[in-house]
Amino acid sequence: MSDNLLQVDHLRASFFTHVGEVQAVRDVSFSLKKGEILGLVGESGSGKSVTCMSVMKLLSHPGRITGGAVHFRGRDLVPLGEREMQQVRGNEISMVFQDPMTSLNPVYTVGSQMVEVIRQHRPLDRRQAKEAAIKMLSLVGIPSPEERFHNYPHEFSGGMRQRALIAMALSCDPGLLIADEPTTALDVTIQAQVLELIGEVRERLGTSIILITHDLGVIAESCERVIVMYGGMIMEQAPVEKIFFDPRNPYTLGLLQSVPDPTKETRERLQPIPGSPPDLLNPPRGCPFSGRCRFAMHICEQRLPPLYEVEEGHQSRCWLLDEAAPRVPEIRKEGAKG
Amino acid sequence: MLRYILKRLLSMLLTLFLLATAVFFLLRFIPGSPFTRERTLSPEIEALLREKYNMDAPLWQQYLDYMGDLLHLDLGTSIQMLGVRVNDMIRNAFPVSAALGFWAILLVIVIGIPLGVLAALKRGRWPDYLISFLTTLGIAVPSFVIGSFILYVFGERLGWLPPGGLYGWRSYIGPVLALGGFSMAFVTRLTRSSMLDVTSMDYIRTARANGLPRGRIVFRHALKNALIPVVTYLGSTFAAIITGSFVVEKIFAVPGMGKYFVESINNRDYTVIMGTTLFFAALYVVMVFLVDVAYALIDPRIKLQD
Amino acid sequence: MQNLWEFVDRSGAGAGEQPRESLTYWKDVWRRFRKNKLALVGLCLIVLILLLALVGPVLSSHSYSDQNLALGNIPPILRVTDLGQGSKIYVQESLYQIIRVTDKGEVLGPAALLKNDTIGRRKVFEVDGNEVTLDYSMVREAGSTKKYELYLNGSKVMGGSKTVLNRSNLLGTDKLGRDVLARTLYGGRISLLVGIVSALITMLVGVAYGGVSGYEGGTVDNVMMRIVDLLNSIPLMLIVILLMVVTNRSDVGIVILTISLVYWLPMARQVRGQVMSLKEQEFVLAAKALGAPKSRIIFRHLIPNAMGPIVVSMMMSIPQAIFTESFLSFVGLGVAAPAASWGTLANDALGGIRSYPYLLIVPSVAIALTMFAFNFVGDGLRDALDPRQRQ
Amino acid sequence: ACGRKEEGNGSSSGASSAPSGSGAPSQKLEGTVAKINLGADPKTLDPSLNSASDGNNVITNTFEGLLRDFGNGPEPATAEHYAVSDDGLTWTFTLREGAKWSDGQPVRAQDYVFSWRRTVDPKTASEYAYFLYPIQNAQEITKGEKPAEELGVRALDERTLEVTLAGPCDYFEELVCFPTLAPEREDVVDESGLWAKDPKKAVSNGPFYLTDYKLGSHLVLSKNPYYWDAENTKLDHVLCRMIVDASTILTSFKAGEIQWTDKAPTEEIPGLIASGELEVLPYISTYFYVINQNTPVEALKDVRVRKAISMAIDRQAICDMVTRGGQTPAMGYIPPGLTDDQGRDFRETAGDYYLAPTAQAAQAQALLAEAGYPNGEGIGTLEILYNTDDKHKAIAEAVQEMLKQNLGLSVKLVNQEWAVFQDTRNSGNYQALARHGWTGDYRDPQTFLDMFMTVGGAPNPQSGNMYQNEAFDALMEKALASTGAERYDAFYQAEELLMEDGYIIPIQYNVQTVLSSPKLTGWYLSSIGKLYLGRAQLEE
Amino acid sequence: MSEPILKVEHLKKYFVAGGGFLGGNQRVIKAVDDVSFTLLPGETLGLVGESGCGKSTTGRTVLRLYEPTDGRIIFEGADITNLSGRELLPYRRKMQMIFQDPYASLDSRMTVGDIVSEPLDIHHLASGKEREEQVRSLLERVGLKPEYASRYPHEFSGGQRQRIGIARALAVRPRFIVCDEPISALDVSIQAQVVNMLEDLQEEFALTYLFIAHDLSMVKHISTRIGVMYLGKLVELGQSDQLYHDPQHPYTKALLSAIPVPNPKAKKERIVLQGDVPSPLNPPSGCPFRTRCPHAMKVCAEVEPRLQNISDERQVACHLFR
Ligand SMILES: Nc1ncnc2c1ncn2[C@@H]1O[C@H](COP(=O)(O)OP(=O)(O)OP(=O)(O)O)[C@@H](O)[C@H]1O
Ligand SMILES: Nc1ncnc2c1ncn2[C@@H]1O[C@H](COP(=O)(O)OP(=O)(O)OP(=O)(O)O)[C@@H](O)[C@H]1O
Ligand SMILES: [Mg+2]
Ligand SMILES: [Mg+2]
Repeated sequence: MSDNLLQVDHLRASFFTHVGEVQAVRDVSFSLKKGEILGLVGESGSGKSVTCMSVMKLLSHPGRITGGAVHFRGRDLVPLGEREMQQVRGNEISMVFQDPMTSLNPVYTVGSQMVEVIRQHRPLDRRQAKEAAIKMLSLVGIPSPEERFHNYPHEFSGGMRQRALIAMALSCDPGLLIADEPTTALDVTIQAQVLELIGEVRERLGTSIILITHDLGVIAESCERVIVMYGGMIMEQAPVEKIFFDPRNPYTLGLLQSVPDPTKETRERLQPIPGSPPDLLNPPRGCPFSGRCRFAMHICEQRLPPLYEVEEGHQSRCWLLDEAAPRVPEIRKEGAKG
Repeated sequence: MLRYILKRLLSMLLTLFLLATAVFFLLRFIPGSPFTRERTLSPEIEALLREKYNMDAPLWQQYLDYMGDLLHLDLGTSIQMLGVRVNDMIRNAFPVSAALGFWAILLVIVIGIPLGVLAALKRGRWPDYLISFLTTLGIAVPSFVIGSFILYVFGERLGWLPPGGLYGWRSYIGPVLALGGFSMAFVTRLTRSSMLDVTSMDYIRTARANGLPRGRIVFRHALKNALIPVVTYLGSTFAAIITGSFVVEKIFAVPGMGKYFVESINNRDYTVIMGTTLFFAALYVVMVFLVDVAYALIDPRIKLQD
Repeated sequence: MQNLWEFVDRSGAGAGEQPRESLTYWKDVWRRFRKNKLALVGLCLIVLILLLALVGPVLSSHSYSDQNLALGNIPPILRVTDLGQGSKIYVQESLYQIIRVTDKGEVLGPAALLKNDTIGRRKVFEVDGNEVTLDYSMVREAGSTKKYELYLNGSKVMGGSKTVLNRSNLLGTDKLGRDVLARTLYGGRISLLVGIVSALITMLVGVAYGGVSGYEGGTVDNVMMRIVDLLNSIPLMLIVILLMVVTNRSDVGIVILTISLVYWLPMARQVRGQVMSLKEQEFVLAAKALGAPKSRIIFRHLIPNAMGPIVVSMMMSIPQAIFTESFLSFVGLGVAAPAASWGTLANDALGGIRSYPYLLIVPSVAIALTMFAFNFVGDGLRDALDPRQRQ
Repeated sequence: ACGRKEEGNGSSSGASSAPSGSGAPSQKLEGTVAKINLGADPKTLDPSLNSASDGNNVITNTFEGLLRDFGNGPEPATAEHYAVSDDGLTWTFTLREGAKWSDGQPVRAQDYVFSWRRTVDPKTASEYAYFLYPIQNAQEITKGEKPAEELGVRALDERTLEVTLAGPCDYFEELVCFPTLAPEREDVVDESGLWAKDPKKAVSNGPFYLTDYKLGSHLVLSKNPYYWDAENTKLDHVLCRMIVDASTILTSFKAGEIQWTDKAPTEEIPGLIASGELEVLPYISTYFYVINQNTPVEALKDVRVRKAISMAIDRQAICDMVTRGGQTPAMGYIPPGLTDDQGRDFRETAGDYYLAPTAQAAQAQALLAEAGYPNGEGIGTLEILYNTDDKHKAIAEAVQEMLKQNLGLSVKLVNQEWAVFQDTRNSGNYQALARHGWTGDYRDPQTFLDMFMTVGGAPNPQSGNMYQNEAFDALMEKALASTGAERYDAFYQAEELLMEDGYIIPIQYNVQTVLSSPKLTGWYLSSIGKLYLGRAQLEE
Repeated sequence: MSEPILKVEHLKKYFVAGGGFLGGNQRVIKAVDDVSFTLLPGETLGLVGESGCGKSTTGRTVLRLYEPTDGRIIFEGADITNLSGRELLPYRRKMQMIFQDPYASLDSRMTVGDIVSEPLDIHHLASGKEREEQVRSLLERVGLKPEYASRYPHEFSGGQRQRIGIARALAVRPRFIVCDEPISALDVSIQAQVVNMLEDLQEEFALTYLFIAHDLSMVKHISTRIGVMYLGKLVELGQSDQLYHDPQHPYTKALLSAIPVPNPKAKKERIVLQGDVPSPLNPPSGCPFRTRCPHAMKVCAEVEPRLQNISDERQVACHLFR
């Protein structure tokens, strides 16, 4: 445990809305080593953002961590108070949020918001902080950063805001960076630049990174380990090659199959996973994916599968991996494409 | 921007001009005149007085004369306070009201806003309820009751405060509280309400994620975004507070200018009515303009454009 | 028992759950509002106060206008002195009168004055055939705490006194001997009417005006707001007098007209400011893209998002209107005496703050109570209107 | 006058220096300081221009006329003695040797001439110019028909003033005491009257002179060392505060911030009277209702109805329970305190007519029935018009109830703002009843009665009820042209006529209520409301 | 060839940005600078380009959400460049937009049901039961549960929000939709669902899309033609397959080479762009791309290349093709 920078144990988080408890995160455990890049993929709405927000203890009402522990550098963050968390946030763990438009304060210039954060955590004077901020802006590929420094968020394009947020998150050399879809609004060249930057930071400081993204390409290129989430749970967790070449979960497989193949000349229909994700308000008793799974068995609908250890460092939550289950050879075969 | 300022200035002047015109004719239209007396004046003396105050001239002539003087910022002489120039009345009384008003505004800002913030932060807990209780009282109990109460209890029964007049800092306490009480309560509620609106915003979450201290988040990030309603209210209230309140001045025997607003109308002192109204309006439109400027300063998305 | 390890047959799928009724925003607001206990208490209180004002005067055994000059200024709480022999009296200190009462606090009537010695400062009354002397000569002496002394047929009354509630007039009587409770209940009618109308006007006119002005911006805004400035600067009293002269009326209708004329002004400013800062947001652009007309953008999108300050301002306008109404009675506008509103009741009671504080307290409490009720509702509404709010 | 050019520019500077925020004004004053409350800020302190009582209270102490009156009738003041010609038209006043202005210059007869001419001069537009109308040519001058120089007043030399009257005037001595007829110094006076509020300019000849003036806040009078009777002036300074709110006044009084005031909260008066802190002093003033002679209400055209209304009012109850300020029930129009030519009290002599302190419900009902309106049926709703004021309202409410209970009349109360009210009432534009009140300008029935005379055939607006009665006019003409017994005879008859016409309903005789510290003695408040502090003293 | 549904001619949109309220230090941002293209009915034009290059602005200006600074927009043969709000109303039904930022463009005080039914109300398309029915089917169509109708935007994940936005845009059954990165916040499976849905709808109703995205493989998949923008200008335009497989403009080439491949083992040759990233605040002279272009010539700094046909349906703005 000691070499793990972050260790999340049986984390549960729910939103207590008027219609009931939305169980957004249900018993999620994973760990992250120093300097490791962990990819987080999964159905939209599967609880990726909420998991990360819980790690930062930023869930806002009516959301609450209902159980589990988050050990960061050996210390459990869950019982910490706001003041103690303040020391951790921004400084040791920083986060890039998913909604770039609303995540920047509209009434301050982008620059001043960055300077504020930098000065909060680094002993710099105003001028030095400004220089550092401008440097960060140019590192994330914002043209003429000196002038953009004085722009307000609404004067930025979507991608520029996202980059500003990334710059802000990276400006204090955090030990852990949580990037929630940091490049969705970025074009591929900038995306490459940003990913490279993140990689550099990791190399330079040994920062660990949790990267949430839908872009399997990004996952493939930058992550070492991948967690696939569905319905608030971890469905599969494995080194990146395993996910792409040896997926052991029907959901993972479905994901991989949904991507269009640009090399094909003809336009063929995409193959999405049919159906819709479960309502976390009253999640199914069994496997959350059972309702959409091609290989669903009766047990899948009734009992939650455990995380099977397929091999060292590769776990999957599927009854098919049980001894008793019938063999389904396609899973492997179809997964190995590209 | 310069264009905007010029345009606003022009429209402000136009407003004042229209106001002067409207009030001028309104005054001549309503019953009573500056020469209405408990003891009716004999016709010949009333005629003399009318002549003395240029009120025997045709109305348009009076109007032009008045406007002519106004161009030179001359508000004329009071008809009731014999010989006293309205400019002098204002020059005398305004500093007194302004002194009280200044403290009252300060009270409103320095106490009202933080209380509102506190209530918002402690939402649903006892500080919120306490503040809510006090502000509701502050709103529901009018200044004349608060003023009389303070004067009676602290001035007469307990002897802690002087019984009226403006001598020494202690004599400011009563009038300032009575003057600013309502506005303070109002601002507290406004602040609370818009702080609540703001604190659920994503950028507050960002600020927290960046590890900014709570105070900074509240006072820098949240408050500025919550400020527009407060500034709106303060702007238009400023002119009213700074020019004094008749009731408060009466209760605390303060020689401010609030009384002129009421007394001049009671005794139809045309020039004083015009003068005080225009003075107030001038202050008011300037404040309103400043509020608009403040909007743009607070929220860059608001553009001062025509 | 089915085989757990058998694949599920999906060919006949589609067993969807029963869809719940979908709530619209306003239904949802009501749902959230209902969950707020304080707000419900406020709402009940408002209904209660309204009911009291409407039917209270009818049910009350006293009328708001019936006078009894001999029994003026009797407080709600009486200190009853037992003279012995079953005679109980209440001494009206500020007037040096003796009122005959019962143990339970029923007011029987004034004691007949037999002799009034103003120089010796003593008054002699007849109570149940006995001579009661009220000696207040000690008030001249500096430092005397006693205000008077009582003598029954020449001998000093030592009998104890006790404090009871006034049974005849629960909240006492005013100077002219009218029942304060009845007057307050009756006064609630106009005060509440004025308060609620002002809140409505504020809401309807102010919000619409400010919304349009803020959304249009530019010259339209400039003109609209200068009109507001103008109206705001004309002394209210002149407007009122003019209105009275022009309409030749001075009833409640004119009060409401007056209030309608000026009460929406601050709200218009407030809404305009909010709208100006909201209108640049993306969801407005989105609404535009849908082809939403201006009115829809203003009223469906911008105003609900500006509801916090709107509700607060609306709540504030209620007491202001109540007091403006009493101020208007200064120019003779409003209910004609002997009817009164809370504002005028409070106003009239000011002079007697030393001797008859209850006259000031009763209407003030009535107003404060109403304001508490409205504020509870207002706060509840404010919270209910914001779906992101924690409950 | 030399001040004409200045027209107030800068001359208000004395009155306008910003009030000091620190230390009460009295702290700076040395010697004995009496602190009184003046009420509202006086409109002016210029004797020629002043027409209000707050101004009078100051001017009475800063200026001195030829004669003065401390309750014992007019006595020599700046004039050492005076002589009247046999026809009563020419009065010769001789000024005192030692009479001096506050700057040490002697008071000259010319100062009176200047002042009086100024008062009647149309250019001055003095509201009280009519006070001088008994003097020859005064009215013509004011009307612009004659130059001011033709006023019937001459300085025979520096110390002799000759006054020629237009006709006999029984109350001329009384008038001469009045502040309007005080002397003024030509070298300090300016047209606007601001000089009198400017401590740098305000030269006066009374026991005090103005040394400080803060607009709306306070003014300070200091002892005039050159005053001829200065040795009897015991106060070094009088600090006059301008507090208007009755409650605040009482608070200030209790805190010792003021030692004298003539205003107290009505509700507190009974207690204050009992405790002896408050004194009730006579006042030549009546509170009454008028019935509009132009009323559209048919019933009111019947004198029996009018009288019935008057009789149904319980005046005693109004005094005791409603106004509570020491007032007494009024059964006649002219208040007590005026003496006729034989030294009898006018009121006592004239009697109570058909009225009694308490309501005469039975008689009133009988009268009403006799007039054809048993139990008030057929009269309709009557309106009582009053202007905004707690007292007016309370009285109106009480009267309303009394008329309802005693006569079965339904009454509606109509409240108007003061100026509107004046307009409405004085033009007779109201339905039935209106409140009215009158305080004597001087101690003579004329000041009460002449307002019911028609002016040029039209009712005097001041009457407030469009009163028009030729017989009354004739009696008044007669009174104005005569003196002595004949004059008073006419007055007695005139009042009787007025009362019997029933267009006025007396309610109560007003009084003056004074809160004064036991330490402050020797002050004198005249029954027409002028405070004199020249002989006042302050005990330590 | 049929009539184009949309014709954009020399469209320009400049913003004034920066500066305090006193207006000093203000700069003009040429967000869209002289862009022309046409769209045929049933066609999908993909718009790709560097972030901040003006794609969203182009889309919004075309829909008259921003007032164009210059140029003409012709929709179904009618010039809508200068139409007033009221005159635009009928067009609003035919042209819709899916916004880039799903959260900011949803009114946080409206339930999802309200949001999705708003266009129905505005255009009086349905009411009562029918309206509810439509909302249900729209939500289902974008992969949301109908029960979500009474929830609020903030209760959803980013991708779910995006789908709400899509449902809203589809509600009026428009003819033309500007899709501003409609799928980038969605997971791949939902992306596929949505893309399939868009394609189905296109087929069904002959819809026309202006499809803005970064994910080139997806753009390629869905578009008939692709336009590449750089710094407010269109630098290349062509059939999607052609453009994808045979990019001409140096920027397009760089762009394509930067696509990450969902294959951890694949090692790609990436054209790494060097040089300063230009800013719309002070665009470089001549060709906007020259500062980073591996083939920059002298002429590039002097003359601005114009978009020209280099073959059928292929336009490039580059001096290399002259
Ligand atoms: N404030 C809230 N109230 C109720 N439910 C919420 C709230 N916030 C999130 N949820 C629910 O929690 C679940 C997880 O949301 P989360 O944001 O973590 O998804 P995600 O995996 O990040 O998806 P995406 O990729 O689309 O961003 C979703 O089903 C969402 O509906
Ligand atoms: N309201 C505005 N005020 C000032 N500048 C703006 C405004 N909106 C956009 N811009 C500027 O216009 C340029 C183009 O912005 P736009 O949003 O069109 O980019 P985009 O191509 O959509 O980028 P992204 O892919 O990052 O969303 C950017 O430089 C941006 O800063
Ligand atoms: Mg997310
Ligand atoms: Mg964009």
